[in-house]
Amino acid sequence: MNYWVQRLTASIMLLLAVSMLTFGAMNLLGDPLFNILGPAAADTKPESLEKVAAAKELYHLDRPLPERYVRWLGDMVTGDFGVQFSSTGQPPVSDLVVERFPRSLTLLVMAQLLASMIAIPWALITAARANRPADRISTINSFLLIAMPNFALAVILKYIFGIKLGWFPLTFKATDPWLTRIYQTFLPALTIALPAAAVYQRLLRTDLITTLQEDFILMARSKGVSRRRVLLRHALRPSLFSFITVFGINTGALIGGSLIVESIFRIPGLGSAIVEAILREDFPVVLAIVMIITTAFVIVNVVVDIVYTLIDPRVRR
Amino acid sequence: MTDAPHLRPDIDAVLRVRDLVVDFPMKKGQRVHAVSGVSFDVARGETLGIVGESGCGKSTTGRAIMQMPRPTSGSVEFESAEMTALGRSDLREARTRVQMIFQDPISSLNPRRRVRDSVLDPLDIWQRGTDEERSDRVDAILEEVGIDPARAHDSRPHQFSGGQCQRIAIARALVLDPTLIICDEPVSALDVSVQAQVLNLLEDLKAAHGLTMIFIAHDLAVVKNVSDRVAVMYLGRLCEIADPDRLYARPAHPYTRVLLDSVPVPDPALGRATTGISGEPPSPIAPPSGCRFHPRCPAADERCRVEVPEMTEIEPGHHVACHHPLVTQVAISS
Amino acid sequence: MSGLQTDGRVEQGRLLTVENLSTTFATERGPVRAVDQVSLSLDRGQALGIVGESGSGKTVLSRSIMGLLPSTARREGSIRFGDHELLGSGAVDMSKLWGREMSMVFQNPMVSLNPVMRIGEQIAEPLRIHLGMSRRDARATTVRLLRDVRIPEPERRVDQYPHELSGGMRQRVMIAITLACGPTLLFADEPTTALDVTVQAQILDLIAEQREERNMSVVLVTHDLGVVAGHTDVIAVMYGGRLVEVAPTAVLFADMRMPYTEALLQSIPRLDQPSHTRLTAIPGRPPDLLDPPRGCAFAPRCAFARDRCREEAPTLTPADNPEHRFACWYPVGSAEYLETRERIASGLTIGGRS
Amino acid sequence: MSDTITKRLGPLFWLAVGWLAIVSLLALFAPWLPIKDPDSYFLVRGERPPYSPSGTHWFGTDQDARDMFARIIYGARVSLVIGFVAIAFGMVVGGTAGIVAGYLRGRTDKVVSFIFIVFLSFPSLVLAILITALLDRGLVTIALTLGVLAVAPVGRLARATTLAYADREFVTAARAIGAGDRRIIVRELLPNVVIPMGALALLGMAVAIVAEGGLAFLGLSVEKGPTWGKLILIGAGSRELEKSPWIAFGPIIVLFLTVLALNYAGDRIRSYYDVREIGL
Amino acid sequence: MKTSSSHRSFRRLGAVLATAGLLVSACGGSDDNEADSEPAAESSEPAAEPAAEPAEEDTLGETETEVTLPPDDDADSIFGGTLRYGLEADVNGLNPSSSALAASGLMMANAVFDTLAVYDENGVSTPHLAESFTPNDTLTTWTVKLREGITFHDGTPLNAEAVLVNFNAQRGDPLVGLAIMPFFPADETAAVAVDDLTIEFNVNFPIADFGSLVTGQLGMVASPTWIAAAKEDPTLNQAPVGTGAFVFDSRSEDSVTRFVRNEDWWGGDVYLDAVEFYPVTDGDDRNNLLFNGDLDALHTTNQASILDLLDTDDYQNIIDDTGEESYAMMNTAIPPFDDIRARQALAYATPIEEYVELIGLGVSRRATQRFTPESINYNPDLVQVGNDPDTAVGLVAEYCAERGEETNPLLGTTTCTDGKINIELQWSGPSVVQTRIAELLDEAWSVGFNVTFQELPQDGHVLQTAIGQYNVNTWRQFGAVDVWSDNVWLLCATINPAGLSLNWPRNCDEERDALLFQATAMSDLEARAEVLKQAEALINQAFTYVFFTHTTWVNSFADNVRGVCDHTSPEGVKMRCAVSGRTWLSKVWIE
Repeated sequence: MNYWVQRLTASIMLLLAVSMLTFGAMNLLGDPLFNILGPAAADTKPESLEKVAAAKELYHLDRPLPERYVRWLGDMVTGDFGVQFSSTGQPPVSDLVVERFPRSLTLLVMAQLLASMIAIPWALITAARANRPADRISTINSFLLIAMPNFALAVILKYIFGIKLGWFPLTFKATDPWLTRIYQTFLPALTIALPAAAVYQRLLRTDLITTLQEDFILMARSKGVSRRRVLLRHALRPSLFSFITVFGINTGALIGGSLIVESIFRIPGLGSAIVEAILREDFPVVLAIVMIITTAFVIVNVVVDIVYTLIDPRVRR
Repeated sequence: MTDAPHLRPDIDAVLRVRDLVVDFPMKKGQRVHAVSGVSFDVARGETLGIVGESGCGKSTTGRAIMQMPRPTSGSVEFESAEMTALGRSDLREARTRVQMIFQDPISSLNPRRRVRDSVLDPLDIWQRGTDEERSDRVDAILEEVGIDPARAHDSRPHQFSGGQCQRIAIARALVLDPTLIICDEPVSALDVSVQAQVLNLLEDLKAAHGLTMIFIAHDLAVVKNVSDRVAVMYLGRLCEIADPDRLYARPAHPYTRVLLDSVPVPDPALGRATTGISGEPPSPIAPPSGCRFHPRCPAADERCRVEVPEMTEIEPGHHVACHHPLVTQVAISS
Repeated sequence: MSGLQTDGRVEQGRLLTVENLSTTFATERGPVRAVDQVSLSLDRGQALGIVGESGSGKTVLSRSIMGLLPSTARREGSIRFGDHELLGSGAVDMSKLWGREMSMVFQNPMVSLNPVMRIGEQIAEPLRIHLGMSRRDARATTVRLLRDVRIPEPERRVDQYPHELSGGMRQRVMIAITLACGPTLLFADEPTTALDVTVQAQILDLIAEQREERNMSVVLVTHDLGVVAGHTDVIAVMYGGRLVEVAPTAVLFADMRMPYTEALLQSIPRLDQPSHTRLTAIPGRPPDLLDPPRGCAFAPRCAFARDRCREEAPTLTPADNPEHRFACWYPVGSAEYLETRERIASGLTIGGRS
Repeated sequence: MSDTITKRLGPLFWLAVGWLAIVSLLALFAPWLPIKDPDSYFLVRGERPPYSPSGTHWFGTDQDARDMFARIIYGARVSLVIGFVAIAFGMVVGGTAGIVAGYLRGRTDKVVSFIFIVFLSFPSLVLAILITALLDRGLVTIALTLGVLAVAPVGRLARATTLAYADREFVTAARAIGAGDRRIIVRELLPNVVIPMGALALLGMAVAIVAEGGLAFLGLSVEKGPTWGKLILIGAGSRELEKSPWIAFGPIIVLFLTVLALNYAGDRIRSYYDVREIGL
Repeated sequence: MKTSSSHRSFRRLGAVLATAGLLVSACGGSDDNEADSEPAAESSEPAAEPAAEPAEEDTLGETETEVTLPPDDDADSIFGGTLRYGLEADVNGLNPSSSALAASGLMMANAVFDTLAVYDENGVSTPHLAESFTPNDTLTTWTVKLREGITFHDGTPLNAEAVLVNFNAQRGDPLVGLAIMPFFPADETAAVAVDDLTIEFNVNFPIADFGSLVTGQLGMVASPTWIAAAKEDPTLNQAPVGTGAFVFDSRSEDSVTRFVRNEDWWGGDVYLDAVEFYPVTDGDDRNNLLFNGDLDALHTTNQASILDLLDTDDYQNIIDDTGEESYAMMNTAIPPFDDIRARQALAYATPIEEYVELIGLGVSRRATQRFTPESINYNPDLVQVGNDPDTAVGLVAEYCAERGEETNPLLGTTTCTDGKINIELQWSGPSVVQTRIAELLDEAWSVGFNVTFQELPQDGHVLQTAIGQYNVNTWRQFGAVDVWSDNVWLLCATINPAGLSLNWPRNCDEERDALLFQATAMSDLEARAEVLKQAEALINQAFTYVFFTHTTWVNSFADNVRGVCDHTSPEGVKMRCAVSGRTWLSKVWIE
């Protein structure tokens, strides 16, 4: 129990640190007024100055940075992400998040699922045939995939499956039925999934091979357990650690990758939203999305910890 | 706590350890009581053997003498200086006169450095003599431990066998001319045929350099072979201390007895004694009360459960910490 | 291949016959012949000790017999288990023997049990695979086995994981697993090296006791002459992948012929020697199997070696006692041996090392 | 010694090193090479660009009739500088912090590790966008931004490696002979940490080069001059892919081979020294 | 089945709203002409959408508008079906009084709102929601009478009060208001309700055709109830309420906006069940969706996409390049371009031919002035200089010798280094095409200029331009149908040295001002054309703009879409089919 309290404290500290970093960086480097007021922000006419003052007051931009941070934090903790810094009214940030988040989540979940679905059988097969030709070829393949930048892979997949073969649509339509959207998300998800699968496969394969050299595997074999059963029943579970750890850590990297992939495949998700928001210096949106991403990262890693305890009795506390 | 009657105030002691306690913090606020009130002394030129099973605190004792880490409490008096009270730089200086040899010869040498540099390093740090003198000294020491200095000059540890690495580690320990050498399981990672070489080497060097030595090992026969005095440890406590011939012939502590009975003798003619002991040492996180051996001891009674036995001398130079010391003689005849 | 089924068990007499067994590993730096032309045999109920230093091939030998080798290994020769030739049997056929007819206790109990499976499952696994037991029967049998290997509170232990047990307990669990299907041949590969000396004695006693109870044959692989002395009927000494001396235990200790065996015994400090007894160290180090010496593998380190030893490898030949075989041109007690010894004693020369 | 290295690292390793050397040399000496001007418009009257690969334009031209081969070489200048500066920064800052934290442990370690975790759980690309969007898009800014992002991963590896070695007995032995902290870090730990760090540096360089491409796709790469990311971007539109795939695929292949070579070389070095480590 | 009625003569029509608000707010509406591959739904060039043109009987066939339409057949219009329309970008709101509506926004707004006036087939403004427009003698007061019995989708009646609410909301909006203010007095006399259906508008200077002012965003009338509600709850800006042929149904930003048929539209039957607008920023993706049948129609300014559309026979393309012009624009307020020699040098160095070839792709025509050759206002004597590096180098040398030591306040360096003028080129991005343009210009300009790049997000680009923080930038603007709307970019009065100027180059020419005011008040188009030609010559001589091309708009419809150009005013006057990328869908049906 103590451990989980510690864990929670660390997570909260982490979220605080990330939010301070973001908040500080944006407020020190950017000036959101223009996006609220338009050209009047730079005007020196008295009425413009009045507007600037009014906007500053409205968005609390006239307050010192720490106070703004605390104010923002207080709102956020109560679930209020504030309003967008926008020239057209003040739509709540949560509207944007509610609309975009499911798309990004679908993409990411699909990518991770695809990656795992590819990586686990692939690793099992290659580990069982370690250093035989099939394994060597697969090692080369995974190496090539890992070296492939996601945008390049996106371009290649788009070229092959979207343009030459025409199997997948190149656009995402939010109004399409659920299933069609999944279909539309497939190619971008695959773009994210393939290199991730290669990373997972390499890790899992290495760990499986290490595990297969463990004495307890020999022990299992010497009991007369079949190779297949040894692989699935004895070797797989204890080999999952690095895979699961990296699965968790990778979530962060994949979110970054999905930013680019969303932009290439034009999925209006959190990725494109945050890029836009940063360019427009729409601070509340940036903060909200950064917090969502970081929270997701923290949650995934807590889940990873829970999964640890499920698969390995040794780490149970 | 202990008044330690087994300490010898009248000898020329290189090292006096009193009431040494080493605790390690663990998760959840627990503490590992690795060493709990150990006292002993080592006379100049003597070899003290410390023997015991894994987890008994023998290695921790060795390192605590070096103040790596500093002990939780107790006193370590080395050549009349109180090690536990020394400041950083004094301690650094004092450590040069105490050296350690470790169990794993390969990991005790830096894999990325040429082995000769590893031996030369101590001299460099302390700027002993000129460059040339240092170089000569290193070559001489390497020769002495049986390593070709030329080969050592451009080879790295992985190019040597385990036995050779241990020789190099010994050379490094000797190059500063220490007073005391602490050997922590120096031969247990070596093959039996190589083990004898290293043991012989240690004996020779000890004689040649007039070293004082603490020899820590789990192998009773090895400890007996090299020691002038043997201390038996169990779960962080000292059970018994005596000169080896006495101790091995007439173990007074039931635990010592069990240990000796358990050692397989390479002679089928001698047959096998049944040990009459079951189980394994409990965890040092929550050691048993009273005599720590009492849960496994055939002779244990209520007193053992409650009262920590004190060291008592049962014959000259033979001390035991037991409420019911054995008096019968164990026959190990040759 | 159904002949490998367990009907027709050897109840007494010759259980295992190994002839000219060689095992070669393909490594990056070339082939390594870890076991070289080994022949030996074992009767039902007998305990064989295989003794040697690390790298002598003792572990590979036991695994070669059992067939538990990595795919880079190649075996030649013949291994007959009862009536069945094991060499050339596929893994599927072997896995029918494994656990049921022959099983193996490994060196380190800390890593030889699956850390993520309950120990009950691990013991029950061979029961269910080989004997087709129901879950409930298997559990009952498991509890009985745990009791047999002296594990207290077996009903509670079956549901524990290995990390909840001490090293000695784990080794007992491992023995329980190996005993589960009542094998006729038990390999014990350094079963006590990782254990403390007091526990080691308990485990060795347990194996001995179970052997007697079940009339099981045991192959005890160890580097410790002390361990084999008290627990085996026959001892085979290995050096450089070869058998150098084989003899009934008592005969060996009373009349060892191979200088290596002798040197090995003399280099070990003994409890019954007084302190500071000078040990007779064997110079040099074990041979490099990638580039083994011509002739007798021990010759470069042997005080008694002569030119012939360095040229020609001796074969295993019987001594006076036909059950005692050794591979040495100038064995202990021979005229040449005595002559050399004389010279060493008089401090003239020391042979063997050039 | 060098002979064994040559053999043990394998021919592919040297192929990878060779490729990297070629790319680096081409990039370094680009202005003096007999290649076309990367900024010139080689319009052919009556023919609408992009022109497909030919004898005159080995990699074809882009929509503006600029020579792709020359542009890829000039793009390498930017990409390699970014990769190098970024990872050098990461190595110096992250490596130092990681080693010190791993060696000193205690509070220093806790603080440094926490900073690493913060940076690691912050989606790095978001941070890169944040900095480049709010500051400027000069070569130095982008390279240093990516350098800042390299600090945490490099530091974490340095810390972990240091921790692993700091427990070894040779460190205890060094302390026993009276070596000071600085000496132990520099003489005992650094040589051991440097190898995995070096391997990571190669991988990190690849990551930085790829990151530049990612930024280019978001329109945030270096403002002036060709970069590999920008070159791929201008060829990545549906129409360009369909009608003139060479615009995207030329730089993709070069970028991919470079990243592959960096990854492979890093991997080989690491496994080579891992093998040594085991003492085979 | 189809005849290509190319060069069918249309009068120039145009959007009315000449507003800075439009520019700056383009964050939502993409009026990006060539950007084809932007990551964000952001557009690249701040095109001023505006523009107007005389709405007089300018009957001379001067447009380059080209339409490929099926012949009028006798088939009866069929009810039903949903039309899917691909837009260049999404907007961030659909409120005519606060959102900046560019082509994409206006396209959607056209479905839900009606304008007070529309352009007829000949480009003359004709009443629509209004019944009539009547001026006073001095052309400074215009009386607008509304039709009776029209209600908004929410049931609110259309009356003078509603129009006033809209007008005042627009005027009061910080963005939209900017563009209106120059024309009207600042007080409440600007618009007065005379009776329930009549409003009087007072303007600052004589305007010959007031109706054309209210054919675009300014003429859209939204429900006053909704405007009030949207002020309280800005999210309502996404759910517009007008009088139009379609009723707002649903909207998902950056994804789709859907409108359904207004069953009792005052303008008559509406055939389509629904229209759906899909923003697809990539021109080629948008084309592919049309080709794959995922869209029924689209609009585009992407030259490469236009080429593809023209390659196929299966689509009805409405082509129009009478709208804005693309050009480079220089800031005359600060060195170096406060010196005409520097401006001339840049113009001479500019690679216009390469621009037309590589960026225009043969689709967009080279521009020398605001008007296309077909326009009555076209001044054939004008030449846009360019592709003359030698002259440029000479001018640069002259400039640097004389003023090379001065400071370029933008860069903080001297105006010249090593005999070249230091300048910053600013454009809006990220955009692949804009980057290509910048590189193209840089390559040619480098004979006499050290060019620093400054890519800004679109709004930042507009802001920097508006406050005069630039040397030279790429821009898109002009080509208003009612020429006087363009005045706002050209007059001395719109220069504000201390802040925002709508006269971006901050170039004041009293003589030119006089000509422009004169033209605005003229009804005789021929005579007016002569005045405008003189004004155009002055623009040319000022060297503040380096004209590149006339922007080409194409609206493309699948061949089963009918009635694309069938909208008429209540009086039966046929309306202009398309204006700068936007069309009307009220009479469209699907076969």
